[in-house]
Amino acid sequence: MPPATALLLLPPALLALAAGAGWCLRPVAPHAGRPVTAAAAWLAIAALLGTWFGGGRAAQDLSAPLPVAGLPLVLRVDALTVFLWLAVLTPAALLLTFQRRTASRAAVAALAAAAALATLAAGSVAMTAFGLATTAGLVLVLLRQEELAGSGAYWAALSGAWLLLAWTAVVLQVTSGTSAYGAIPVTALQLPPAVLLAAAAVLASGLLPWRTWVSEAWSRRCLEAGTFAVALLVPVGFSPLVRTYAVGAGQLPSQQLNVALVALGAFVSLGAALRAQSAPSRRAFLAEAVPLGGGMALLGLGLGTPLGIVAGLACVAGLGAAAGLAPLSADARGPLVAAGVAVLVGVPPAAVFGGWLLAEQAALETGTAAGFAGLAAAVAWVVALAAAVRWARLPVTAPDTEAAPSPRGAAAALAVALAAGVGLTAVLALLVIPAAAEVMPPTGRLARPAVSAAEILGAGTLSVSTASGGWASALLGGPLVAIGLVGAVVLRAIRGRTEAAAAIAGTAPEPLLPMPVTSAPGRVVERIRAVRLPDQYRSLFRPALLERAGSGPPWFWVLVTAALAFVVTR
Amino acid sequence: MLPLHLLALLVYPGLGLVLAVGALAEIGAALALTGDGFGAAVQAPATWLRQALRRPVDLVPPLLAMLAATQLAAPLSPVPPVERNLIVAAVAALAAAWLAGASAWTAGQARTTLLAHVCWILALLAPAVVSESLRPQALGAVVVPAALPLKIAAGLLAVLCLPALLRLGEPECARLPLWLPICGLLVSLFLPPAGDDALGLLGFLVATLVTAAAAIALALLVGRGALYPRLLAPLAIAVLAMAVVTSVLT
Amino acid sequence: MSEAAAVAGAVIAWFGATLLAVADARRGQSLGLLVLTAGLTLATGAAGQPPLAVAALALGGAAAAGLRLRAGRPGWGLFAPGSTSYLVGAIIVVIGAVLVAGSGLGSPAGAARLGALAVTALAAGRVLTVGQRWAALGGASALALGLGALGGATALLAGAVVAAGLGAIDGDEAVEAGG
Amino acid sequence: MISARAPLGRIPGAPALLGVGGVGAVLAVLILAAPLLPVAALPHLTPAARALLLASAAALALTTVLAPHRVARWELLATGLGALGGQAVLMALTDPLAIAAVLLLIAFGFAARTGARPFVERARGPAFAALLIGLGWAFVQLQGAAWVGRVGALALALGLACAAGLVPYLAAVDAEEPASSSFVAWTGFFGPALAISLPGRVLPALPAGDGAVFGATLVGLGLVNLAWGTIGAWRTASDVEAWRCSFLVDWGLALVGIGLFLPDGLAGSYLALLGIVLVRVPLYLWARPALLGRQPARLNALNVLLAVLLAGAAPFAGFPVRLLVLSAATQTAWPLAIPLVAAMLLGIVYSVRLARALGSHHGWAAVGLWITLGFGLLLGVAPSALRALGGM
Repeated sequence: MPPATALLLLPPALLALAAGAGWCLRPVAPHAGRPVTAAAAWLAIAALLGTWFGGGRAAQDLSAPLPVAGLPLVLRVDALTVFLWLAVLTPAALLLTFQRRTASRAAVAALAAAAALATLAAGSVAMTAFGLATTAGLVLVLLRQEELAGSGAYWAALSGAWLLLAWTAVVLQVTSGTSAYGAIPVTALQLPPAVLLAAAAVLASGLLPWRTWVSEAWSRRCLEAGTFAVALLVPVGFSPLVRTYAVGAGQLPSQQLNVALVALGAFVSLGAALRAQSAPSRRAFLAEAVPLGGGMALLGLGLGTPLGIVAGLACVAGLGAAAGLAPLSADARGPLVAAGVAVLVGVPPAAVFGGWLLAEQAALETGTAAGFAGLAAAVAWVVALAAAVRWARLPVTAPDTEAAPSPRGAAAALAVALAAGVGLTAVLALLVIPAAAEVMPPTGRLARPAVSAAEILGAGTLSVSTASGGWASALLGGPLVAIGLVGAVVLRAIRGRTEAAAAIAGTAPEPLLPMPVTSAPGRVVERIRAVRLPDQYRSLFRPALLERAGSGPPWFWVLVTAALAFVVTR
Repeated sequence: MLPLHLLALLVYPGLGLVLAVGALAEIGAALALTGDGFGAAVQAPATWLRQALRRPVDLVPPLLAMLAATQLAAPLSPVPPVERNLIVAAVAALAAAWLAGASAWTAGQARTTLLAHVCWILALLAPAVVSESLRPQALGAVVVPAALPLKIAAGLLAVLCLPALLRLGEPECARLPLWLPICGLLVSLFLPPAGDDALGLLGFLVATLVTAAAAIALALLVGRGALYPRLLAPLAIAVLAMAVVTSVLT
Repeated sequence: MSEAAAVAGAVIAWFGATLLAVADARRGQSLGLLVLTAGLTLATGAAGQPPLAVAALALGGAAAAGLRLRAGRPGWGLFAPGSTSYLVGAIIVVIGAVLVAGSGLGSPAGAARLGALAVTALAAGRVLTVGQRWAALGGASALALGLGALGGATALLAGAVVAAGLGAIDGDEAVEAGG
Repeated sequence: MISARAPLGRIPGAPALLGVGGVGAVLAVLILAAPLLPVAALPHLTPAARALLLASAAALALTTVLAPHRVARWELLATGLGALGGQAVLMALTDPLAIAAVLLLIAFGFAARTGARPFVERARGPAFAALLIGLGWAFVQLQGAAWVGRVGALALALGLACAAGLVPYLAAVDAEEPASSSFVAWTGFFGPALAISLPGRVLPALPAGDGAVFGATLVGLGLVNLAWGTIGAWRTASDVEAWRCSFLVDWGLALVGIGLFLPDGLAGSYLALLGIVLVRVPLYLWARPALLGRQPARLNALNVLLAVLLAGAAPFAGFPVRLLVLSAATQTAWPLAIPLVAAMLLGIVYSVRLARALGSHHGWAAVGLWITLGFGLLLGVAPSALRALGGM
């Protein structure tokens, strides 16, 4: 393997090394785990940017001579991998730096992050399934280390996801002889495997209109492990769905699947917004930040147009920012936290806003039907804004750590989100558009790139400009942030330091909109659990009898054998 | 490019125009709604300056209003038309509207406001979905006969939403920065764009102030009646239905 | 000639298995084992199986019969109350065996297989229905011999060794209680 | 660690036990080393059988030395060596009738050991299996009517399930019974040996129609055991029963893999059987103290990793098994993969329960658990090497 190529694997390697170091250092330096893993995460980001942008940005397929789990070990480091790595590494680095963790938990967290990066670089569906299962397993250890309860929904969803991926890999292997993204013939991507891939993504990223494991992660007493899981696994869940476009030469096998994904995306956003506006606590509100962005991302990705894919990936970037910002804003107070909450619900000019704006534009440009889905997403956006205002009146959950969370974490995460929003044009030009181009190859006789920067970025300006509208993120958003900061400093100098409005303790204000179906999924689960065989039929079905059949003379065995013999002789 | 955008944010059609139009509209609103007489009404803008800007967070509504104002189809705006966006304006204006009234938050009032916000966004976006554009000036210029009924109905709904949107029933709401972005956006979307000259600018300002006056008049008309908010939802549904029909026809 | 010997062997084996099934004491069980071993030996020998394997079967069966005398109720215990079901079973087994393998009756091998099938079925019935350790072990030895007689040299040798090996297992109930 | 240091003298039948152990060890070594010895008469093992025998030896060494026991280690070693010899003979014999006969000897020999259930009851299952295999093979060999051959093929498949103590031939479970006298000896030790060797012995002799019956029966039994195991392990009130059901799940996958007669399926079943011997059985032995209430059930970090292993998730043993069995099912008829995936998903529900039932171990017992986890990791990460070792 050439050294330049090997350098691309530095990020996961650094995290794995840090995990090992943190684990080994426990006896001698019990507090060393956290700084070591945090430093490794930031170093990984630096190394990734350095090696990718310094190395010509060429896609690399790395294959190992030895198979893993009986599967050929193929890793693909291309623009999409780099983008998704950054979407995972940025919140992971923030959380590893600012969340309180013991050395052992920090080590497991770093190892899980390394596994997540390896999963994102997987070159085949089968390897993605292997990686997802491994990451999910490590995250389960992290969750259970922290708190025994509250990981059932997570484990079920992630297991379903990797099983579906494994099944897809098998179907592709059987129909086309390979499950490697780069080698599957376009004709092999029929509807069934595409649906399975999409279903796996939906389960892994919690993209359902009702409360999924992503929101459940916030109902735990301690937030560290759950929110870290969200930061790692939600982007990982999106990767097979995005890669599906690469397999299908830039499109899904059926338009109906596009429509279904777009509709699901809109419903996911609406569901999250409605839950957010009826949240009983601040944590419950923050729990919906990622599902809200996830729905918008799915809406964009489901459109299947070049702008849709770009918008979807931009939403994933915003989602990464939200996954870092929300946990660091939890249980804290002050203007920074309020600003953070505003950013989470898509107030300009942050990264979340940029992604959602592009998703809306992409929906509008795709056609009227998609436009109406965009309309639904816009309504979700408006409801989320209302929920953010209600947030200020929600009771603060007692912090699970000894000291209140450090505002520096929230400040850093906010800075990242704002910087990504102001520099949206750069993010799109350098990361998102190349990533989208990876999955949308040139088509047509002219071999013109399907995703062209000229159609998304304003020519000769620093603004985003598509057919339906534009947004000068740097020229308007940048000055706006600067003016806001200066204004805040001046105002503080004039008015002096005033206390932030304290949250109203005790009960939460009533929801803005009634939520009649909120508890429906829970009720369904309860109903299923409550299903019992009626007493009068119990005597007909007693599994224990099957065991007792072997205690006396085995007439039952003889009977079963005779019955089967009768069946096979018919 | 940056100086022009700074000019747009801080002077025209940004902060400067936002404060000017806001001050005029606030005086009008105070005269019409509180009936304290001209002397007290003139004090309204100063009261906003004194009471609505205490904490750094209070700066957010004017900042967002500035941003929303830059997106309007205002004549002679330094922001190039291709960089303007209805969604940027709408989201910034709605966020500003929420924050402006945040201090006087009650669940009942918030419900009405949310209903108005949802109806307003539907009114703004339904024509945009049909004409597949988010550029305010492009939407304002749409005169396709088949799309006109929808445009008129959406415009009517948008105007009806104004009293709730601007919280005209709440004296303590710091709405001064909201008048231009909200009323100006309606003018940008539902009236043909004015020319890039002094006359056009005058026309735009007059239209914006007339829209503001209409909002005040509506507020006077509906008062605190419970019927008003209930009217918005059916109208919004009707607008949606018209949008669907229009999209099928065109 | 060999056909007649094979058929005779089969009949003797079936009779021995029936004796084993209706025996409720150690001597009757050993007698049954001996008779069925003799019958199987005659039948397999007539069917042309390798003499060494046939001899091994005879030795194994004899050893099992001898070793089974160590435990169990004293006496012959033939046709004790409760034997009727085994007698009926013995008749049904003959019918069943003829249904399955009757077509081979014309050849010595077929007749030997018929006898072995009858022994296997009756011995299995014994193993699966008795409650005493010694009786089950006796039935298991017979089952091993029957299974061995169904096959060739390897099966015959295995059946013989297993029958003898099973005979070596203590059939005393006290061992189980103690254990 | 619960371990009685019983002196030789006081164990009933100690000399016999030592003799059985010695004979078993000699047989196992002889059969393993047969290819290297100049004696042509010695039976040879297939590569897969050799791999399973080695795996069994490794599991025996691990559990004898490090697992918590109530019986003396020397006694466990002697019993284990005897079982190893029996396993070697079962896999080395080529004639199914001889296999059936040896099965009888093993059945009654193991039933003669101390146990909570009566002797006859413990011997009945394998004896019935010997009958089914013997009669089945005899029927298949008969040149009679077609239905006789089909019944023979059915009996052979049922015999395999019966020998392993699977549904519908489940034996009663008594928590107090020593593992070597319980269902584990058959479900976790001799059953896999038969599953590795018997199909290879009988299939070449089966006509196409009878082969189809044999395969279909195995697939059917596999699905039934998969369903019974997953639902049972999830719903049953007893942790011991849950553990037994988890064995049924592995067996379900293995039977489906064998029954499909495809290279992927056979490889999957081979790995599943190795997993039972190398991972599932040792873990069950480690769980015994907690199952008997002598240790509280816990869920520490190691247990959570073991829960991941027991759920069949990567990077552990179950992952390649699931992938290969799904592949074989999809190649045969894709709808067959639906119940398989459903069962695999349900499988994760009980994995945490089983892991909790392992309790927490310290010192050498913990080292043993880590080694078992390592076996699981080896099976999960490097199945290709193990497949090569088993000629798959």
